[in-house]
Amino acid sequence: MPNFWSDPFGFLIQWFNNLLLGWGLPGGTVQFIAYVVGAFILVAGSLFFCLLLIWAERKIGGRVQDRLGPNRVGPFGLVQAVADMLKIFTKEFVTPDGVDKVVYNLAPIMSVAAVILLWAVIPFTITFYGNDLNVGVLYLVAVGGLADLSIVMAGWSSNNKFALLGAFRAVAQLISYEVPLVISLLLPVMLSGSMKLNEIVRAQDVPFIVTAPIAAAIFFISSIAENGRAPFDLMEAESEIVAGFNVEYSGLKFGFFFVGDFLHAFTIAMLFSVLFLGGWRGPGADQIPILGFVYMMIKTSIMYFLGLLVRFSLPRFRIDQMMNINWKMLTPIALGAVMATAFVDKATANVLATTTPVLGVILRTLILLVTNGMVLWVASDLMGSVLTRKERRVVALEARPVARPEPPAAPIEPTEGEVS
Amino acid sequence: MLSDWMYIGIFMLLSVFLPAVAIVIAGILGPKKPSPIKNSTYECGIETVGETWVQFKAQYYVYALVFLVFDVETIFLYPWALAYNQQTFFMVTEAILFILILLGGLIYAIRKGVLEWQ
Amino acid sequence: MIPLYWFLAFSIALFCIGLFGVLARKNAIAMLMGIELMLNAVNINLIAFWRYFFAGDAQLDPTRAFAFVAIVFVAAAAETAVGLALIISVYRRRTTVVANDMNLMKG
Amino acid sequence: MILQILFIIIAVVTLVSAIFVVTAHKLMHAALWLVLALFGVAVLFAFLEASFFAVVQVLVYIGAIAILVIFAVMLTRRVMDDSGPQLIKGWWVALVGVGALFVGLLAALGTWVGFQAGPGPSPDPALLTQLGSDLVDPTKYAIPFEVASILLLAALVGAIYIAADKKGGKE
Repeated sequence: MPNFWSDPFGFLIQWFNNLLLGWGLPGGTVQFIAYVVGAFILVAGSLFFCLLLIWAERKIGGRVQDRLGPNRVGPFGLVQAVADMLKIFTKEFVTPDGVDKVVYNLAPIMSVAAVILLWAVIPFTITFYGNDLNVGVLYLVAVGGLADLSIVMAGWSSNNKFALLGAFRAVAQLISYEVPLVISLLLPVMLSGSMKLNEIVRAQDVPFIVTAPIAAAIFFISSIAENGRAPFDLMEAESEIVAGFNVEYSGLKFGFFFVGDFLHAFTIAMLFSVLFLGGWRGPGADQIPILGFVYMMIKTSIMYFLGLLVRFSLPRFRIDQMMNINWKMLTPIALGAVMATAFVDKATANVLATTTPVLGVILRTLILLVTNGMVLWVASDLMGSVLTRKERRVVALEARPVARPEPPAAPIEPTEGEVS
Repeated sequence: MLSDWMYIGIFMLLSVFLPAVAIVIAGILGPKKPSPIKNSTYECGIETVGETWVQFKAQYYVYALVFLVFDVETIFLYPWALAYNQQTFFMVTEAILFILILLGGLIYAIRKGVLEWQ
Repeated sequence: MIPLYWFLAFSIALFCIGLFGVLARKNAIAMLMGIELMLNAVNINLIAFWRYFFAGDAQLDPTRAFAFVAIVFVAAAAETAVGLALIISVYRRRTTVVANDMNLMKG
Repeated sequence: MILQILFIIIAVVTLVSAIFVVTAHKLMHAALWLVLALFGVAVLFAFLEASFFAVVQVLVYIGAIAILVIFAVMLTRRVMDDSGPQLIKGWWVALVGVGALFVGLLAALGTWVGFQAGPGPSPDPALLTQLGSDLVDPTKYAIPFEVASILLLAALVGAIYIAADKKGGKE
């Protein structure tokens, strides 16, 4: 039985199980009930946690942009999100004519579910996690793919050409950035030899951000793109298209796309800290799991804050730039990083095996760091030539079909008689 | 292993069910006053022009295509990465060859210019 | 437990539905969807046999089924990619996706 | 017992959505039903304790192939709203033939003695790692592994060649 003070989550889980067993229920039923309760707490918890996230995001966004952010309702405007929630709950659902009812209503639910499902495998502490699936990392990627589907469904069922166009742009972006995401996730799996997220955390004696910095950076960038945040917020680029795939939604259905969005931003930070920053690892976290939770939340908050800084300070990419970044930079670099790491690590493994364990770890870390640096150096050399080769055509001076500029007047020769 | 999936299944049901309940509650709480104007398709306030189902460029299809190929690649690369620590040097070079072949496909796509947004 | 033949019967049913789709649909994309169903039926079959006879027995080389299914996945992906590309290409030239009207080879 | 009930529910849902795939009037609906059918198959993979393929099914089929199909449906949009019948004239011939095949296969299945086998012992969780080693093991599946990549490359190059806009062509 875990100690309550060192491991409240494990204690509560054990206590609950023992309580049910004490009532004389069979073991299978107890497990089932424990699963339902655990899943319910995680799902409902994540949904309500979103309220806090919305407040945090608005507050931090406000401070970044030299505003105050919400500050009227409650202390520091904390209750603002609750008030907004109440408001959105009492909004009317405007369902346009000609929508495909079932698909239309399913899409926002799916977009939230696709994010919440990620929480099922995240290890919060050594003992507190939904489920340590043995294909955890692939599960994360697979669930991410459901978001694409929800966007297609939303765009298509709205019976609106702007929604459809927005949906297709969004999906083109999402599926493009899923490629480097998937490839960069190979490196944690490779270095830890497991797809269980808890095992990956355990394997990070040296956090993977040190041994695989390129993968970490690519994961971070493509996650932001998956989330559809600035500077990759092409899917809701309100100055270019009519807000994207969700124009025909209203009330809470509209809100759910944003619930998914806000929650996703935090989930990304959690995943980053689990996969690359060592999750709950830290001094004393093995003995006192609650400390692990604190470490995890600190790391997550740092990443979350970083994501918000990126969001609120960078301008939007143009869509062709965005696609170029993905296909011509991130994907080849990610592939290159995987290949180089695999090659170098294997090539030096025999040599390192002859040294002492501690020295071996240090040397391996250094070698991998240098390898990553080399990959980046080679890549920047190659990419530089590829990326700069084709500039966008300058159309400013060419004749255009509409709004043709006046033919330039003949240059006025200065004549002798005129004095200006 | 089955119990793991049982949990994921329950989680999946709940993560669909709770938002659905929220939407139903919001539907009950909210007013319901539809009108033809309100329910018309949104098009910046003007009347809908043209057919709804516009045509798309083949561009989108190419992105999905490259994505599909790299997605299928994961079926092979993830088990390989999982077993990386137990492999010999030769086995790793095989996987690198695998990646190189796919990189060739990507380079073809880039050189062909189909990944360029037009 | 679930007997093996449930899975096999399910697989047969799925295969037949897919086959019906391939035979009876006019639209070429719909026919491809039927093929997807058939390939899925095959995969279910492979995995079911793997689970019931090979999974727990290291002597029988349990990864063989995995390698097999992985190849089926690749084949399905390649087939879909090329098939849909062909359909789009034909559609661009003939503005049709009805399989009967695709008679470019007739000359 | 619970497993059996769950299996029946999922099998029925999958088969019904498969039937909708081949009969749906709007092609987009057919594609969405296809997603549901594929998801049902993924759940059955999970039933068979092939976690890896359950996830890969969602990843590849739902995440990629279904999206590809939906894109293709959208690209060939103009004729999709044809109100004409989506089945060929002699569809009932196909139905009879397929029905005969179904019954025949079931009968053939019934004559096979091993069909009532219960599941063997649960697979080793380390099997996936084993697969990873075997895939690159020259004495096992190294050739299929490399051939798969070449097949993917060929599919990619071929499909891009076919689908990409010809230069100078009007589109």
